[in-house]
Amino acid sequence: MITGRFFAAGADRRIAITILILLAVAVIVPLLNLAVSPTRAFYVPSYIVALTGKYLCYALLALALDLVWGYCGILSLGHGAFFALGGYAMGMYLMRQIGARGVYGNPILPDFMVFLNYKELPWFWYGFDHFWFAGLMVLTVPGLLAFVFGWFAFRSRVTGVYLSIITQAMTYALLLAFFRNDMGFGGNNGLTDFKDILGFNVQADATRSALFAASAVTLALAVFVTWATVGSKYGKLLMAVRDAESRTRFLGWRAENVKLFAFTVSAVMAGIAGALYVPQVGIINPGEFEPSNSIEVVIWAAVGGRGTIVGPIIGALLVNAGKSWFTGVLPEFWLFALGGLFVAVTLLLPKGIVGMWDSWRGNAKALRAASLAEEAGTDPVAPPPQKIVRSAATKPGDWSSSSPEPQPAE
Amino acid sequence: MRGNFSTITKMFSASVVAAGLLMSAPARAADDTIKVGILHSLSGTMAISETTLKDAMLMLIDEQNAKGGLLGKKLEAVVVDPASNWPLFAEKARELISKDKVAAVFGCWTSVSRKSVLPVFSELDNILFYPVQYEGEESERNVFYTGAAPNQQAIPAVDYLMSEDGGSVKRWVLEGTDYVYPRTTNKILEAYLKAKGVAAEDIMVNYTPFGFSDWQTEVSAIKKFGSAGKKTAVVSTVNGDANVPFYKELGNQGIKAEDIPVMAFSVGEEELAGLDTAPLVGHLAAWNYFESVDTPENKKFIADWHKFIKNDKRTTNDPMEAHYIGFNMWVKAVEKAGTTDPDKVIDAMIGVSVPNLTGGYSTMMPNHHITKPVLIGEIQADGQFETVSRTPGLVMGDEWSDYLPDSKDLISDWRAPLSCGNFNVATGKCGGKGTN
Amino acid sequence: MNKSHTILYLDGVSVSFDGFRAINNLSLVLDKGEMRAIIGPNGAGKTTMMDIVTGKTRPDEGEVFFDGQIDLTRHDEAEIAMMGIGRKFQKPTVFENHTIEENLMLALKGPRSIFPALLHRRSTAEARQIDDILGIIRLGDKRDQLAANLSHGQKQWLEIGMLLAQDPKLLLVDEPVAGMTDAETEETARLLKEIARDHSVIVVEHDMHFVRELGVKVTCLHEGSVLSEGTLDFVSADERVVEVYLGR
Amino acid sequence: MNLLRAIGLTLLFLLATLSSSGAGEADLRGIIANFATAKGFSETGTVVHDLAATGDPAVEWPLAALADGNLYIRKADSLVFVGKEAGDSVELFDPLSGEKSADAAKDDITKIKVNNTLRRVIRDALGTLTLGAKDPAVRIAAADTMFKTPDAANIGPLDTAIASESVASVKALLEQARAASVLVSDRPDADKLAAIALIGARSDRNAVSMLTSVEANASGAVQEAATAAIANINSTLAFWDAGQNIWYGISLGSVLLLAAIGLAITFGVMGVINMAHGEMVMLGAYTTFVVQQVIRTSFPGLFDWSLVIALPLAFLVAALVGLAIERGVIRFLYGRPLETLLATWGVSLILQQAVRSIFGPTNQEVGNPSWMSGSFNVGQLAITWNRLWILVFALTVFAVLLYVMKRTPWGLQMRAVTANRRMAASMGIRTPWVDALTFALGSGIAGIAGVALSQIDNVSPNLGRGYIIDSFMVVVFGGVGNLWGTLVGAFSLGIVNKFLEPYAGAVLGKIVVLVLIILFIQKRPRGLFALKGRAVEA
Repeated sequence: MITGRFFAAGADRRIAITILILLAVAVIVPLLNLAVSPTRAFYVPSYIVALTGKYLCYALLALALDLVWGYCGILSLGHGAFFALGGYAMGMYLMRQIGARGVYGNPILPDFMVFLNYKELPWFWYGFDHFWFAGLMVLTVPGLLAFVFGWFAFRSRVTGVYLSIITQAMTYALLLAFFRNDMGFGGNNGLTDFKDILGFNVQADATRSALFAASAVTLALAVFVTWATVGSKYGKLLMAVRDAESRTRFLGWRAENVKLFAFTVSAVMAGIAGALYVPQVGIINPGEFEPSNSIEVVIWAAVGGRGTIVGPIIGALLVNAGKSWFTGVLPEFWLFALGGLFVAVTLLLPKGIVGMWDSWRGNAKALRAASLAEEAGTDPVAPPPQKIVRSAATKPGDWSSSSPEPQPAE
Repeated sequence: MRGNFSTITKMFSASVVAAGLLMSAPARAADDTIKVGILHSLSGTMAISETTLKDAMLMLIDEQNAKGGLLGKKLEAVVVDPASNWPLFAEKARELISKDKVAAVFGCWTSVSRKSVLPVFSELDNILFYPVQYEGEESERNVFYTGAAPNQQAIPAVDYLMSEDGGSVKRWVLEGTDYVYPRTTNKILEAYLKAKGVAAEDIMVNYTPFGFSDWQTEVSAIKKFGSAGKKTAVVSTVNGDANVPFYKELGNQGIKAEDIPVMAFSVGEEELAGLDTAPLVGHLAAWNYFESVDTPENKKFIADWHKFIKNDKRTTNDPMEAHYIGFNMWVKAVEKAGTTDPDKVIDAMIGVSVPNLTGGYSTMMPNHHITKPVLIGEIQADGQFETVSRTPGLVMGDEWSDYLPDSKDLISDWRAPLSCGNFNVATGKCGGKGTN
Repeated sequence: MNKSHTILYLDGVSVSFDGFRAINNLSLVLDKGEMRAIIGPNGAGKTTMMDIVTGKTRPDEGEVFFDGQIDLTRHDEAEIAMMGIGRKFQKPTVFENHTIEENLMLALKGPRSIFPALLHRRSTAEARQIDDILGIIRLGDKRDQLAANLSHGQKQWLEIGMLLAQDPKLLLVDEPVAGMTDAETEETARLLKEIARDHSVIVVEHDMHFVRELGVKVTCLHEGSVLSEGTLDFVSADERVVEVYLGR
Repeated sequence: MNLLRAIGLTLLFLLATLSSSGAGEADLRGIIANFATAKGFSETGTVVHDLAATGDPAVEWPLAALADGNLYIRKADSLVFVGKEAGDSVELFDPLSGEKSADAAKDDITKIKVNNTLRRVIRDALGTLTLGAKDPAVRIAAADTMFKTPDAANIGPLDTAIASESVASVKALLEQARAASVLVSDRPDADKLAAIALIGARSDRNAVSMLTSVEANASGAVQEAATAAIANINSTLAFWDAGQNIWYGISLGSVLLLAAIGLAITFGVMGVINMAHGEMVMLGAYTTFVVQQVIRTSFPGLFDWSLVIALPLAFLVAALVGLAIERGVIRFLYGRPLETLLATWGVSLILQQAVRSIFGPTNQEVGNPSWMSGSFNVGQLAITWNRLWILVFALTVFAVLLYVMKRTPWGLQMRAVTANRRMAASMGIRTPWVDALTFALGSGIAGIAGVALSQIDNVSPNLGRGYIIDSFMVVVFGGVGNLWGTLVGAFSLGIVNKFLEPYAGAVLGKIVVLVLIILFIQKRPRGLFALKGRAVEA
């Protein structure tokens, strides 16, 4: 069965290794943090646990985006919205857990509602005092939004740039909406000052380690699910829609449903990432809806290698580690570095680190894909004259001569 | 070509590895210096305000080192960039405290950044100095609020407008950016105005989004509201970037300060530097400091600043003074405690009194807020403020507003034995209002 | 007219884009089991006609019926494809990042919803079908190669193979031999004739040699309507056709 | 305060009726000297009144100087001077004779402080004093002031002024000012009713303001007349309000058009998603800033021309940067629109941070030239000059661009390359060159948009960020590749936004507009003015 395939297939060894590493990390890092004395060399300080836990959530988000972008060609510039919605659902649960320990000591209303003179809890806050309900919302709210949004967009065949821009409009509209204090989500300040999750203090090292482990395990699970999805016939179909959407239609497939399923699954994954993220960073606010955040997620996936499973994870970890390092060491220059990375990756590493690694190592499959591209000429500076220039910027980096994205805007 | 790509990949991977190594390299624990964290955004939307504060802190630290440092050690500034990203504020705060082992952190701007780092400071038990005016409704053991609470800015400002000198204003527009500070401030002001006998129909409240730039409709609504035959004023809690287009529109639509004055709480010298102030002469701002204040301390501060920043045109502003006060208080408290251990310093802070730049002393109160004079200034053609009113004495920051129903019974006192940020005088218990 | 014996029935169909009439009162009837060649100069409306039949474009007016009773104007591409109309594009369109076998697997007749696709395991029957088609299109030895690496002609064949895998009642084949060598053209003609034995086929082609080789009834379109219809000899003798092709 | 004004105005009345006998210069000096001893605003106010009461036109200058904050006291001898700042020192002039005295260091003199209330008092006092001024504009201002601050004591001077007024429009204003004063006097009701009729004819906000206070204080027939007049004016104003919303919408639309029009070229015509477009706008704005800096320091007389000078420079700067981006980055990415998005996003970060490093993160001051300041009225519609010029400018840019695209060889080549690149290349068009120039053109236009936007928005490194999403919405809504679509898109989004704003508020209004765009794209996936047909769908 699927698991049999999992262990048997040599080409998928990378996935197996990734999952094993993630599971191992989920066990070892908390151990090194909790059981090793801080003076020992192997001790992992708590802030590293919190930091890497955060990165793992970003990695999950990047993986979610990659499912739709890398495998289905839908460049969503609004995935941050799903992430944030999942985060808000978790944040609302955490807010309710504060109970009477808020500064005003109101057992029902969160602090921000008290000083904004709310008399009672808005209806959409009901139920969030139960973890299971919040967990359900983490899945359903982003999923439902993606489903409704995707249902409209894909059915009307909004593709390519148009889709990217309306996803951006979606997250921008949500940003503005959540900024409004009248919405009852804490406005600009968002939700913060969390105390407990499932009865454990969110500040405690043990809870942090547990959250870290949960993130790692969830990511491992997501890797497995993505791998299984992508490897199935549906996965082939997904890529077929990416490469030649009209062909799939004339074969009788409903391309809109194919996309919608991937989009919804991806949104749910992003929502889970957000839900894991919030207790680890201790705040969720509308800033997460910022369109620039969503664009940054795209670059994580691009750096690591889109259309691969391991790539987005590597990309998210590397870029964020770089960001942490740069903002500490060279704060004035970190935007130059990030901007330069965007440009360099799109120009020089269109397949990302993993894709580059593959062609470097002469991975058989990648070589086959590249052979045609090489025929077309490998010099990125001078596009071959015999091809239409616009589509001829094909470089060794491309998978093939056909553009993996939907058609250009013209 | 292929070769080239491999080289690039190699270089890339090499740099990634190098970056990783640098990251993981343990911070060299230098025992001969005391580290001070500076947590201000140097990029992103907040950089416009916060970069100046970072420079001001560097200057203060330089000066202290020139005076021989602190406890016989040199001070060392650790600057990080939280990039106007709130979760990054928390991450950077954690990094400053855990990795760099700073003795105290000066930073944040806007409540959300402060709220996002609060848990970090209380968990890791360190000190944050927050230099910006804010909405109050908070008092944390690990935070010292050197900016103004609403009663140190908003209420005296409204008092001035109601006075004869201020034009005996009868009708009020509360115009703000839609976030917590304006919301809370306006709630407090509404309650305050109503308590002073202003009718509900004489108050108009309006909110706009961050970075709002098309003010035509709002300004004409103000004009309309102001034509009811009563003296009208605007109390503006409009934030940052949105101010320039707001004032430009006011000027162009011919709203003169003599007719409808605008009293702002977030417009300082720095914001005015981006504006031609000639059409705005007479509009007001309430702060605890103006660059134009004529005292020897201020003159020296400005001269030092210009020298440090190597630009005579750079202005000083209220949050800079707040850092000036906060930093000097911290220095004094450390000297008093004889250690930089945050626990001891927090206790030593209360009661510390240092000169402010407006010719008096500011004292740290038990509620972790400070005493300050409140100045009302009118915008001048040269981009400065002219002080037109000044509270007779110092005003003590009131963290829990008396004009909000849920906080009027609360007080904060961080001295032993009370040691509580939200003590309820009605119930005699620490921990807020209790049941609703 | 009785539609019951027809596989495709177009009557009075018109469609215009921004004032330009791409199809103008077109009527065309194809009997069950028939193979028809359609010729016509560029812009005659050949591709638009296919778009209408496959549901990509809605006609402004006119009737389009499939299999005698199904009104095609009420269905979209996927539904029409499921009813049994397969279409090969002018430019060969295959899934370049999939192997030839995977291309065929996606085309094989079967349920077209998401969840079966997610849980799908290949059955022996399917494997046999794929083998058969690979034999017909002569790509058996390349089954594990990526479609991107096929030559132009091989891609055309693969696409035809994908149509076969769909097991349609009617095949619409747009310029199947464009860019092929003579040998490949011949081979393709043979392949199509073989297919026509148990399918209805419409072939759009410019290559007169190829059309002649097919030896079927020919319809010549011009400016969106039928100019002439009959055997190739009849049509090519038609003065109007000569005029249209050679220009005035 | 009111008491003060009453005293002052009574005095004014007295002097006006006594005609301008004029006090002796020594008396004036005596009063002016009181400024040195006055404490607080109210005492200074008294001195202002005393001064105005003399009715001597000579006091106009020192009073105006006081209002502008230019009246100083020399610490050494407590003498009062009109000052003019000249660098670190201040030039001092005698307040009455205007004779120049010795310069003084800033530390040696004290500025007499003024605040709004005092400025108002001075304005009122000057209003009466300047009723007989030669310049009609000054007389209009005086009449306006007196209308807004009616006082029974004003009736006398106004009567005199009306009798001698020769310009009809000024006369009408004076009569309205008189009517306003009549309403606050104890004249008989008949006079008041006539006054209400006169003021009612003004039908503007000031009239409403005036009549509302009458309504509150009067009774009987006067009150009824006031109520009726208010209702009447309000219905007129409601009509103008709708007009105003349309104007605001058009004005917002023109800003959107300016921001989006360059994008219509780079995105619409070339298919390049240029996320650095906003930064091109920012570069244009910063160019304006630099031009103004140079003008301020070297050629102050040219300030009113600064924008005109900045326009070509901004175009050049942005176009060159655009050219560099195209040659350096974008040309490798043609046909991969989503990757241009990422790369240009990176470029935008770099440009932003570069500007931040060079100019600092704070706002820079870009001044409005005099012809871009202030407003004028069309009926009850206040139209600000800067908005009007921006509208004119946006339409001009649009027209020029349309001309370039449709009527010049370059435009022809551009369209040819877009339509069929291979064919264009084989006909001898140097397609890479056309690409580069087209992108430079789009960027250059963004640059000149920056010149215009510097007049109404912040000039900061974040300037571009605020416009990028809106610009994309406009282009996508209007239909990519269609300049007219961009025009219609910009204005319709502007107007819809401004009509929603008064009801929904600015935030909700914007959200609604965004949701409408999302829904609209579902309905017409290729925008308002999309090309239909096979070619575009292939």
